[in-house]
Amino acid sequence: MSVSIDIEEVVKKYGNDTIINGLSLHVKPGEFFTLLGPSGCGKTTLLRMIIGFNSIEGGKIKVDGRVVNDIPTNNRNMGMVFQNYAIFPHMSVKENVAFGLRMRKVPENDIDKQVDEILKIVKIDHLKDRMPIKLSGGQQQRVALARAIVIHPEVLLMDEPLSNLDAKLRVEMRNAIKSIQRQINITTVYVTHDQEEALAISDRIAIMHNGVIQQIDSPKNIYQRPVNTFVSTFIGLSNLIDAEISKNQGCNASIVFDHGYCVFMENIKDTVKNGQKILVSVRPEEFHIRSAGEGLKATIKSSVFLGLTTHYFVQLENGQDIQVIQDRDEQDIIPDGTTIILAVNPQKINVFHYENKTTLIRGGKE
Amino acid sequence: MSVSIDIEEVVKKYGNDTIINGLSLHVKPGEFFTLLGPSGCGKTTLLRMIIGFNSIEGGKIKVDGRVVNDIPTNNRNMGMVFQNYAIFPHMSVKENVAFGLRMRKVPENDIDKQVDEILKIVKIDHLKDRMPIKLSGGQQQRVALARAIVIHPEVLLMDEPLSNLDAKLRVEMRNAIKSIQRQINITTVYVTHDQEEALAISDRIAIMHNGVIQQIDSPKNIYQRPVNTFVSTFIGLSNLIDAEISKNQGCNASIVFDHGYCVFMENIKDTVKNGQKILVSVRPEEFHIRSAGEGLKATIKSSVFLGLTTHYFVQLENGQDIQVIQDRDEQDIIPDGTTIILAVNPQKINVFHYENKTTLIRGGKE
Amino acid sequence: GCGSGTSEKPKTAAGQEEKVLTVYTARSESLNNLVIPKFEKETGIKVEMIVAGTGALQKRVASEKNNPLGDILWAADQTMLNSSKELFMQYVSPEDANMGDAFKNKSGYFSAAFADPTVIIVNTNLTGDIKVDSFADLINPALKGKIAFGDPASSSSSFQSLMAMLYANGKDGDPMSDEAWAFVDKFIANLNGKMLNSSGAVHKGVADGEYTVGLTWEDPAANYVKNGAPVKVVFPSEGAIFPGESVQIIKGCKHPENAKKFVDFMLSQKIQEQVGKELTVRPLRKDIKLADYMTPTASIKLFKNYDEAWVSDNKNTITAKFNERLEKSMK
Amino acid sequence: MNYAGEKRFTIWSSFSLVILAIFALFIIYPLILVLCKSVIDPQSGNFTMSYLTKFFTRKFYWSTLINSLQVTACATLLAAAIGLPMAYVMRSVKIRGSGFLDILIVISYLSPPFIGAYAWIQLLGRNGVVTNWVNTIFGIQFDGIYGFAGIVLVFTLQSFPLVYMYVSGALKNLDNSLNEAAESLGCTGFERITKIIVPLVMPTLLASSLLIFMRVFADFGTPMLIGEGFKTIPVLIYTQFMSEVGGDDGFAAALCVIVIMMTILIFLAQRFLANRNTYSMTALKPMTAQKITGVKNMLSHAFIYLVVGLAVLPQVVVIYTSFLKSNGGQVFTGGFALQSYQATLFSKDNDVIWNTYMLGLVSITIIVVLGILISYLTVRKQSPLNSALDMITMFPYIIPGSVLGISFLFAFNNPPLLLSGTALIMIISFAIRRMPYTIRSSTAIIGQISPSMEEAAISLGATEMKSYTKVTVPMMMPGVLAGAIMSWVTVISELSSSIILYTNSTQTLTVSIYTEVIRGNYGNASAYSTILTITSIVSLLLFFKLTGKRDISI
Ligand SMILES: Nc1ncnc2c1ncn2[C@@H]1O[C@H](COP(=O)(O)OP(=O)(O)OP(=O)(O)O)[C@@H](O)[C@H]1O
Ligand SMILES: Nc1ncnc2c1ncn2[C@@H]1O[C@H](COP(=O)(O)OP(=O)(O)OP(=O)(O)O)[C@@H](O)[C@H]1O
Ligand SMILES: [Fe+3]
Ligand SMILES: [Mg+2]
Ligand SMILES: [Mg+2]
Repeated sequence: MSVSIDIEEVVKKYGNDTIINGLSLHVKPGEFFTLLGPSGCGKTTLLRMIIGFNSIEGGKIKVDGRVVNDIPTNNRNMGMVFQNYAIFPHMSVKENVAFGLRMRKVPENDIDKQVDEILKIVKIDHLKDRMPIKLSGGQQQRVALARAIVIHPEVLLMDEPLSNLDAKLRVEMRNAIKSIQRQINITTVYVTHDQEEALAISDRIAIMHNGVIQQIDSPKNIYQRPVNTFVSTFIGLSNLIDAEISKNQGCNASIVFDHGYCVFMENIKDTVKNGQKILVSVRPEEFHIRSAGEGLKATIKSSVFLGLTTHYFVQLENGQDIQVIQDRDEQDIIPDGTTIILAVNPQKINVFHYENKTTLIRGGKE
Repeated sequence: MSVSIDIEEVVKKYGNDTIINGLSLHVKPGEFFTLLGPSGCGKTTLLRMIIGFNSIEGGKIKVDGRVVNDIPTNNRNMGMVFQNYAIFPHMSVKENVAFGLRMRKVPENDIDKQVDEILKIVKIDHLKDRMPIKLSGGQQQRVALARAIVIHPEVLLMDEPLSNLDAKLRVEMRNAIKSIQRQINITTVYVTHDQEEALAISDRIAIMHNGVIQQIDSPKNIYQRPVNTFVSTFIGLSNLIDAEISKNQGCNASIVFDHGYCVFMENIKDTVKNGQKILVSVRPEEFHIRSAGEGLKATIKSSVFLGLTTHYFVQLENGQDIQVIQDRDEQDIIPDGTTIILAVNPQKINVFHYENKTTLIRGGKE
Repeated sequence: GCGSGTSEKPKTAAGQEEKVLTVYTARSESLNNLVIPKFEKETGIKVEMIVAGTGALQKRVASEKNNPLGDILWAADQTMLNSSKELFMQYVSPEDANMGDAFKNKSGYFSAAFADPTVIIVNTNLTGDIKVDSFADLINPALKGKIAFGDPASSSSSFQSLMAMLYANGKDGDPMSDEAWAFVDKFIANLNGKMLNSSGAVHKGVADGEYTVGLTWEDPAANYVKNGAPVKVVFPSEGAIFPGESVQIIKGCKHPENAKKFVDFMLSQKIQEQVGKELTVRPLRKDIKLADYMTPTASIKLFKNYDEAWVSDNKNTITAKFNERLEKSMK
Repeated sequence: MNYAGEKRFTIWSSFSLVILAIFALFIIYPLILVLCKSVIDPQSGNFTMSYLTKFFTRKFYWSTLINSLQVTACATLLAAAIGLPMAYVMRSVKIRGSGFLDILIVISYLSPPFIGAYAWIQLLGRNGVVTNWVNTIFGIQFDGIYGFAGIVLVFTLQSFPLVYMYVSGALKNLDNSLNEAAESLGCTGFERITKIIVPLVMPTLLASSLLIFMRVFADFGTPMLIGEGFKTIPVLIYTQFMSEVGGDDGFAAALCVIVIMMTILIFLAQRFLANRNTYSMTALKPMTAQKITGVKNMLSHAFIYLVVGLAVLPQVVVIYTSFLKSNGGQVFTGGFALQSYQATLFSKDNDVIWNTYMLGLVSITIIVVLGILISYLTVRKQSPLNSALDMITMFPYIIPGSVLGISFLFAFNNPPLLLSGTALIMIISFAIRRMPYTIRSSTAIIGQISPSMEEAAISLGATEMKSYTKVTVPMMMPGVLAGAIMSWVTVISELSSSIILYTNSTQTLTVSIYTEVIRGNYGNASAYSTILTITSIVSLLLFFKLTGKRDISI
């Protein structure tokens, strides 16, 4: 019963600005699909095109194989949570949530039941009869969420639906969303700026940049095997360090950092050449801090305690500033000014072409 | 030149609902003070009382020792970033940001310079002449931020100013905010729902719940030594596990979990009695997963990959569900169903009174 | 204190009045256009005309009585104004002697200059073979709902028509007799609930073919005839009322001397003659010739026992009685 | 909104007091003079209830009140039922020539006194062009638009532009994402109007309905011309006050009291409802007109063009009439000629045009400045003083213009307030009579604006005054302009009080139209009316040019 969404070469222009230029993607039936990308990259615009609020200047959007470009929104059976909530100011919380059900002519009894249920899930059942103006920001956002979910649409579009909730509630809500989504198998397109959320909740993630999809992949692959430096630096923190390929014919390649630290790589593409300049991406938490041995020599400039972990701002010998994250398990906070040795794990690092910034790791898509 | 803020026994009522009932706190000059609390706990309300948009039903607010209850907002020299942005829709980005400077009669040249500068900091200088209607959610939020910061007020109040930005930008912005705040030494009250942000940016944090301050402390103390179970479970994840005190007269106490796992504690208050029921709070990342030895026996139910770490949903022998977080360093993901042993580090755990939920750790404030 | 008592009398240094005169006029445009420019030219006095309905002008004069802004009220007649004499200045023009006997300024306030008898206006396209010669014809069921009649409680012309009707049907010409009012009842029934609220709508309505007949006064009706509209003027065979439309000086006005000149001018031979020759109002000076499209005054039957003073004194009683009849006709 | 410093005496309190003083002088004082008459016996000078008793015991009189209420209720409902969808369609659908249509709609509100209703008689009277045409084609005996139905028709077509303008302004402030949210929840176009749009623009709808209600309730021109036996209370008042036969001032004053009481009741009801239904929004994304296709597009166009066509019909007829050849301006002899223009434009002195616009401009300036202030005070600075202000400013709208004119003459004809005969008295009467348009629409719009905008400005260091002028006022502009345009259009077509107050040097175009009409010279009247229409179109175009607005209800 769940539907697929195909976006084929769509174009969106605002006046003369082309925001999206020939974007394509496929969302599988029942999939939880997340759009991730920097502010202003076109996420909201794309969602609005799917539901039909934005005109489409080119290309097609298909739902279950049927082109919907010309179907009016109210016939598309899609639900949407708006970035600015868009709660009806003239209706109480309950009426807001019941609105979609009323439109669907659900019997009054059932409406009450379903509204009560969803309000409990989003934890605002005690505010049932409040008017929106008397709600806090997070409460409003939850009304918007409940309103979109309660109608069990075929397609659910959510634009940063949890951005104004506290961490704990956000985790609860995202679990609730995920379980409802699974239960009734709604094809869902989700926009968030919270990477942890994206990684935790999504079946697949699309990373967008300037209206262009950079990578579509499972959360794990996106995180571990970014296809280019944009994805690598956008998802989680990544330090990009200059290095060179060292390759004797026939055998696998190594990477050599400035000052000679050399790491043997098993998964580098065969196309690389000896001496080729590359960018090595190392996540801050992938560094092992040592006091001596093989590795990049560095000095600790400052540190920030972040509860679970500690962030170090570190300077390499070549002058590059990088960040290193150390778990709470390891020693107490290392004082500023200490010289350390940073080692990397060849399985966990990524290597990119110096010029076009795409991955040089085998199996990584380009 | 920076000012302190004293809030003394303030009361806020909406009609018959008392939202805040006699809240007091002190913000030091130049301090970066963060309010953290669940959605609807009264954070926005408190900010609005400080700046003077909400009436005060009781108590006093002092700035630099002077009661400001009756001073009109525009004479308070406070800046505010609103949760709903409150951008002037009829002014371009530039005009929005310049507004406060104009009001201060800054010469036109300087205005241009300062606006350009701040727009660069918040990375929307290319959108200078856009009207707000043509901005994405995150871009709007950055306008609001720039507008409040550019006037360099004595007190800066920010209500979730970064909630609609992507993770990377959020880190950049919070660093920018922090460095501006330091540079000109603005006393800042900040509301966020992002704990990491709160921990990273704040000098001190106040945890609010239902209009009541639970704890005011440095980020580290808040995280490591929560005064009660609310704070402990609100900030970061905490598993609360039942246990008992075992204490032979004179010497220090141990805690004994169900099934006999016993941990010797050095920092428990002397007032505890042998056999007293307690709650032990253990953060998911504080568990050591072992395959054998001393510890709590548990079974892995499921796991989620979260990039930096892996979350395990685990069931203890006594049936309680708890969460455990393992670093990427440790082994590959442990399969569901595996039986494990969980050990705790006595230095890192917290112990609370079973009934009134307050801390039993020495030095922890109550 | 009223304005006239203060020192700022608009007199020039020589003790002469400013050469201006403010005239409140409800008279027809043709009359204004003929008379006013002539007056200005002859006397060098600039006339400022305030043109409005009779009622509005009367009200204006009354409201301004502490500080009159107008000099001349050129509207209404003695019947209507007698009850508010105190608003006007007494003045009998030297020309008064030359006026017809019935139209001499006996009160001292109101100088009747022209007359506008009550008439029936008939649309010749619509009457077909319905005979309309008299008031009696107006209760013909064939005319039911086709009669244009104004509200006698507010329109002076309709009031005069009502008076004519009452005199025509009263027992022995007694307008307050039951017979008179019985006729009014029938007339009201034949109006079929239609009563116009503006006297202008009566003749305009008939001329436009909205109504077949209307009760109005001669000037506009004759003017339509003159301009070629499909209407004719009928003097009801029972008789007509012949009110002397007067001109009066407002008490305490700023330019009494100019105003007097204006009154004199109205009654002068030259003007009376010219109006008689060119327009559709009847001059009241003795021995003035009328234009040939006008019904000769001699052939108009008047009510012998018409008593202007009585009508003037009793107009409120009459309108109240009419309203009562009207109310009774409503279910 | 609650400011900490609210309780103290601020600049706003002094504004309130000054404005209140102005209104007390120019409304309360003259009114009291008039209203005293309603309960004082002119002979004995004693208190009497006889006038009121007379009204309520005689069906002849009280039936006019019933008539008025019926006509008013019908016309108000119909006007709202037409104006609202018009505004919605024009805002949401791209209509060809919408800018032009907007002007036509405004112009149709500028119904020249008397002549507008007369144009309907020419079309739909017993001998009307359309009547004859319909009667011959269908062989029926349609008896013209006289009476109840006709009055309702004319009032409706005359009034819907007000709803249209106001609602259009309010829609501009409505956040489109609410619309979209409804649509995503499965709400169809029509339901969206009833469930979302109407409730959200309710304050504006109520405000405009109130104005229509009061305007229709107090209008005597139309029922006077086409009412025939159907008498409404304003006609009764007018005829009592303006009677040529000796009306009864006391009774007329009592009638005024009744009308004023009625309208105060309506006003209070409206305020009660509007206050309960005000929702602030901030339209970062207002509705934009979309191109649509197919049947919907055709229906939208058909609806708009039909209504606008009907509404401007009287104007067209009047313009047409102005070019007809006639005898003495009364009897049209067939054929066309410019004689009416010769008789008006070229032969008489044309100060009337200048007067109309000069007086109008001064008045509209006063109206806009005070209107914006008053609406702000009454919405954002709620206090008993400002509530009183809100109510009092509606009085001049309620009171029949002629009554107001007379009361002005009465009150300001003595030193030290010797104003009668001056241009000032005309301006004051224009300004206070037509201000409610601007006040109502501004008040409605201000309720929609989220207070957080002002708060933001204040937090940036703006004084309340600055935040008001720099932020609130610009954001109010759609509503203010909607009202100001209506004020403007009605100022330059004001008649009923100017007819009492004008002098030769302050005669306006409408007075000229009126004076021509009352002596039956419809040719000249039409010519004047055409001049009024055309010059006001020009004034509107000029206004948009100067303010850089492209569509009229911005
Ligand atoms: N005008 C009002 N009338 C009545 N209750 C209100 C009003 N405004 C807010 N509240 C209630 O007061 C409480 C505190 O609101 P506030 O906006 O301060 O919360 P908050 O801590 O900022 O929450 P969030 O993180 O969701 O923005 C909420 O429960 C809210 O429902
Ligand atoms: N009506 C418009 N006219 C012109 N440009 C627009 C309009 N609406 C949005 N844009 C621009 O299009 C781009 C994409 O906007 P969109 O709202 O889709 O961003 P987004 O990815 O949702 O960002 P955010 O995370 O900040 O909400 C932005 O650069 C924005 O400035
Ligand atoms: Fe967030
Ligand atoms: Mg967005
Ligand atoms: Mg909040």
